[in-house]
Amino acid sequence: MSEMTEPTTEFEPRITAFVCNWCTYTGADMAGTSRMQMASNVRIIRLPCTGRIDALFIIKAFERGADGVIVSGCHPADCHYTAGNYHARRRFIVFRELLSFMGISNERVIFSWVSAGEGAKWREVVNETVERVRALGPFTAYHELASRQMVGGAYETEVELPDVREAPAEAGGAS
Amino acid sequence: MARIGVFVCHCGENISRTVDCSGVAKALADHPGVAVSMDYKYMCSDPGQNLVKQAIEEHALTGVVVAACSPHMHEKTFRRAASQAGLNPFVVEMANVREQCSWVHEAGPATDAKAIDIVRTIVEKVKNNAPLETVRIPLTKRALVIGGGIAGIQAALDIADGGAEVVLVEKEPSIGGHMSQLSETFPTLDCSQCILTPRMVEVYQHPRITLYTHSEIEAVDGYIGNFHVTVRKKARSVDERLCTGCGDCQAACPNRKIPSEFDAELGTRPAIYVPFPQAVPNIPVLDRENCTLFKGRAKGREKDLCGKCKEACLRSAIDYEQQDELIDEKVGAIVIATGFKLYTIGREQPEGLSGYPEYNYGEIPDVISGLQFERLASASGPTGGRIVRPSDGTVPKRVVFLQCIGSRDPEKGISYCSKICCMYAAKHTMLYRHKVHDGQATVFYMDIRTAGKGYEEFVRRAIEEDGADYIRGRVSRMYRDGDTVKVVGYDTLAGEPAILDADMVVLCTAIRPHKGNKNLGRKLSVTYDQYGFISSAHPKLRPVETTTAGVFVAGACMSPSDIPDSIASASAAASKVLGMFSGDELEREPTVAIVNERTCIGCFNCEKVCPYGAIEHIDVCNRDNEICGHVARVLPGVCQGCGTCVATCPSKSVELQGFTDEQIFAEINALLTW
Amino acid sequence: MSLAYYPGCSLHGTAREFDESMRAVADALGIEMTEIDDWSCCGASSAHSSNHLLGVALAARNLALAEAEGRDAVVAPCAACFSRLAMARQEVAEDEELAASLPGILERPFDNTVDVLNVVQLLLPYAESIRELVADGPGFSAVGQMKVASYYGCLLVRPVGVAGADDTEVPTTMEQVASACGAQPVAWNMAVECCGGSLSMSRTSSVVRLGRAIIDDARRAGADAIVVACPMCHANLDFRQVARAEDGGTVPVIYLTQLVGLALGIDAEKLGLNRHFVDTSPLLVELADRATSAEADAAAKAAAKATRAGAVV
Amino acid sequence: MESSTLHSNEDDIASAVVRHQEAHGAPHVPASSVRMSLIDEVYARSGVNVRTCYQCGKCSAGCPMMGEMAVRPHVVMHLVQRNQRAEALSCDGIWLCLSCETCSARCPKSADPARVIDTLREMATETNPGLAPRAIGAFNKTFLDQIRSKGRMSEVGLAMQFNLRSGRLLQDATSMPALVSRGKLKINPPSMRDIDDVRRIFANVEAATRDARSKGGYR
Repeated sequence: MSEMTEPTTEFEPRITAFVCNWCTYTGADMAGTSRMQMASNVRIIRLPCTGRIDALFIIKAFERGADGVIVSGCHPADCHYTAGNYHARRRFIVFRELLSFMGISNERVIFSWVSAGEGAKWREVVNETVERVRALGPFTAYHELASRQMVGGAYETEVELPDVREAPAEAGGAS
Repeated sequence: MARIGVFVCHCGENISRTVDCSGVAKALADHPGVAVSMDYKYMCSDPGQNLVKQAIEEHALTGVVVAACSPHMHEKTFRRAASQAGLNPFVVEMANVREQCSWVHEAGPATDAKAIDIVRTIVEKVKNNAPLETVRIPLTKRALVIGGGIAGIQAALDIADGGAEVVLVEKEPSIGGHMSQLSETFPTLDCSQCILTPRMVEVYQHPRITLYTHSEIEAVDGYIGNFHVTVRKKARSVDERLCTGCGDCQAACPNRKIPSEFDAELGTRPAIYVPFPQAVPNIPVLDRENCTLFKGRAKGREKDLCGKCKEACLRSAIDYEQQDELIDEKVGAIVIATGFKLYTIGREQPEGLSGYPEYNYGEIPDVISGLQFERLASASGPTGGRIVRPSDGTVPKRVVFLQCIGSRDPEKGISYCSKICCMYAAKHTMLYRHKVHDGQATVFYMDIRTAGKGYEEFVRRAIEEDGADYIRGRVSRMYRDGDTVKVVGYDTLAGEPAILDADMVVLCTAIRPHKGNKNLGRKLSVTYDQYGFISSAHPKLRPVETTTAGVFVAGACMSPSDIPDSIASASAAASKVLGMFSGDELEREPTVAIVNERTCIGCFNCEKVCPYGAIEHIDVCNRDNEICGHVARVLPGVCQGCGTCVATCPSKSVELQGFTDEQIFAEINALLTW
Repeated sequence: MSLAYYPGCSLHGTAREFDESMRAVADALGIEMTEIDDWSCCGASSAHSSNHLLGVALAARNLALAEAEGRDAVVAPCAACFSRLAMARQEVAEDEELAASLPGILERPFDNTVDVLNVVQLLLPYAESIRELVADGPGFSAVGQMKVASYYGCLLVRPVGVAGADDTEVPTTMEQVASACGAQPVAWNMAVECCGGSLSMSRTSSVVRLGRAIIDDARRAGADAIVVACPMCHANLDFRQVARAEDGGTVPVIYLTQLVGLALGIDAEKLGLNRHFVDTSPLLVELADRATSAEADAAAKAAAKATRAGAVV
Repeated sequence: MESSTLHSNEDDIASAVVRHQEAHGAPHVPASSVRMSLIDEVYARSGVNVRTCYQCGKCSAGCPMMGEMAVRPHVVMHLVQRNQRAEALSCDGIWLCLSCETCSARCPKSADPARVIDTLREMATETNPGLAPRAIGAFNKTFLDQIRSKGRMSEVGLAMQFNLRSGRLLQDATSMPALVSRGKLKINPPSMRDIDDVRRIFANVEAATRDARSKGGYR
């Protein structure tokens, strides 16, 4: 059976995916209706359009412990809002340089186009990203920052933050 | 404190087969802010929805999260149920644990953990959801129809019959469009004038239709429900209120040799003219370019050289001083129905197209276009319906028709098929046979396309009963040979050359959109394709809507269409307009952007990225009421909620309701708290 | 504009008169052209039919030679040579791989900077000066009476984008030069129909059939002569027609350069007009008569007008 | 990933053709070990995508030699589309073609029949020079031999050799005197000096063609 059910001694990366509602989210749904099995490391956050994705979301994801981020939306010219994906593309070309400056390697952020009909392609993006980030290992650069941030941080959330995760040996995941 | 209800669905066993639904419900029960958390076999069933309603009342819930299928499936269902229980629908969200979790993973701790994460994310988001009211924008229940061909006429009549007012603007002196130039129409061969003229009169007499002919659209701004249109009513030099259409002025006009546009340059008309007998309105127009008096004035002569029409008019309706008039109209919806024009094979072509040098660029007198043949065959035509050769007026005994002239010819710049030529060519062979019994019609074709109702039978009748001779192959060259035309073609089925001497050749030239579509598209921010046809919002599912809300499209300005297509798309556009006008106000999803006008610095980056032009400039006044700056404001009616402006705003002054930064950060934080 | 001259193989043999009249007209109009030193055959249709690259290479060698001599353009009177040189030039311009490999094949540098002109393209800019020179000449010249059918054939107007003609089906450049000479172009239908070109030897029957259709149409259009600008067209319309004279009348076929030469007053002998198979001398005599009678009519009419004006006063 | 060298060149070539075609918008060609289809070989050699031809017959209608051809230009195009290699390379249509470009000038689909026929002639000469009708084959061979031997073509030499090779010993002999009297028969026209330069071009072209054929995958 797939490697997911092996004993989780291996590092299980945590991936956040920012996807557009009209194309990639619907593509992910289509992968569901076709019962396409894929890695379960990815958590999807739905936005109306990739144009809506602020670069801060990606950095916040890494700050809060993500090991990899996927950004995926409509193919050029398919955007439901005609031009949202073009603005996103332009914005993220510039953002990539900023990433390395902020200590996040470009390998950890994956940009892709997945249309509403490309369920198979979404599975590929998920599985490939999980394998690629697994090879890169956990992203620990921001962990201390994250814990300090929570205590006096701007974004107070009512959730009590359990202790910060140890090194990769103790795999996260279980609730 | 938030009081959120979490409802985990089994979906029969679609979810519960790989996700421990009760475990997820239990896990969420003690999540801060969750007032009640339960699971049930079929949440979307009536009992399931009643569970939600009871929980809302019992626990005075401030938010609901249904962990089940994709929001695209049942978000509307649960939002409607919640609003029936008195809860604002926009604090209800779906957590997608079926398509994006149970269906794509095997049972196991990782899958359960993912399900819990998904639900927790949406719970955190809902905590930050604000109750929203649907956006209501005022609506002017008047529609503007641009173009008075059969599509424009049909749309105007349908909308007006539906109770709304219509402003119909037509560039030519009379409505009727190309259909009024036709003799008979396929596949029924009923006379075009007989089925069109009543509709034209109906438009003229309709109490709710305001008709502007000899007029064009000067400018359009505003947005759905609130368009502000400026119509340029070009000077007719005739006072419409006084003129009775008696025709004395036309009879008196000495300058009668002007080629008639209506007769496709086959006939002539006087300087002051009504294009055709059944014109609506039956009020002449003075063609100032060709009128001797105006040409004299243009050259600066003080004494007018003519004035015969004015003298002949007993009601002194002729007014040489009449100027163009700019009229403002407020409308709620616009239907573009600007129709088509025909490709000509001549030397001068708009860029990207080329003519037919191999057919001598159409400089052979007896080589005419399909529309010119229609005029010859039409009773109101220049020859009174007699099919004769334009060169010497004799009756042609051998007429050759050439299909696909321009169409399906990428080398000439047009690769599409114009759809109507196969049918009207067959019709022409019939009309010709009915009028010239011993005449022989030959048609050079590649593939005959007759997909409409009764179309195939119609063409077969032309071949089998009326004896049209169909040759499969294209013509390589045509040249004048004495007073006949040598047609050098080939018969690919017989494998033999087909070189004919024709008395007259009719070219079935391609349908082209009007040049005006381009700047009309710019005025209405409507897109058009590489040929200039107006693009619809979705070619299959939203054919008569455009990407601009409130602007619809009908007839041949979208793509080559025959009369049934034009009527169908016109009525479809009309039904869309009437649907829009059904309420007193326009209701729109509230997921629109809102500008915080206190922090907005007026850089208008948002305006640059907004694909819909939904940003408005608002004056900001200081204490002594002088304008000291501008800030942005989002027009709720036009904004479609894409959120690009939110991510672009340098001062974070714009928020997209339903997807605010608060909500997104809450989701991120919920996902990655340990 | 420094011009190279590429005569091609036929201008030393069967098309001598084209070469002679070309040089005479060039001198008269002050056009300097220098023959490319050690030029070679362009390969015509046999080369590109058997190997496309060979066709390009043989033609390109001559372009490379002209380039080495620092020429701006090369004039190729023979339409076939013109077409091969122009085709080579265009293919090299559009295909980088070919442009990179060709110098190796030619074993000489080649940057494809030389332009290619046919006779019509050469003479067109001089049409005004020809018109002025003709105006100084005798008022009613023989050429002024000549009705000419301009025959382009195929390679002066096609392939599209290579031949650089003003129109592929309804060209007017030769008519412009002819009317500058005072001749009267006639409207006819076979201006761009092919004369049979390369099959002249291997399938003469076809060439005669094609030539016959062209000659008949010229006669139907009332042309006194057909003007050509290609030795193959000339051979197929002049030499091949006479060989089968019995099946219909013939029409004198002259080169455009000979027409311009006549208009400029250069004597027929020097232009090689006596080398044609269809004898041109009877035509020249008849045109001279027409000119004199036209002159006489004009004089008579002028006199009559003067008397009528005299009578009125 | 560096592609393994054991790769047969079929796949490289086919993918090269595919990349080339996709760049030019032509349909995708499945890589297969079967010999390259005629339509793909014509594409690889000339860049013309014969699939665009929709058999409208306009080329045959305007072809000056159509009346004398058994297989006319649009049928030649169809043979290429139907992968009828033997028929296409042995038909008379490709040899009676005058290369007058009328067909390609008027073709509505830029299927360039003239270039396709020229390519088929080249392929026919490569597979078997005997395929050409005797007189036309003789003319072309004599013409090229003249250039190879003298750098320039002398009409007298061409006529004599052609007559010998084509077996029409006395063709145009009767007009010999008329040609001489008009000074049109130059027995020895000015000859070229560096004839080897031309011969080397012939050799280099042959070499370049061989390696193009192997690289392009059409044998």
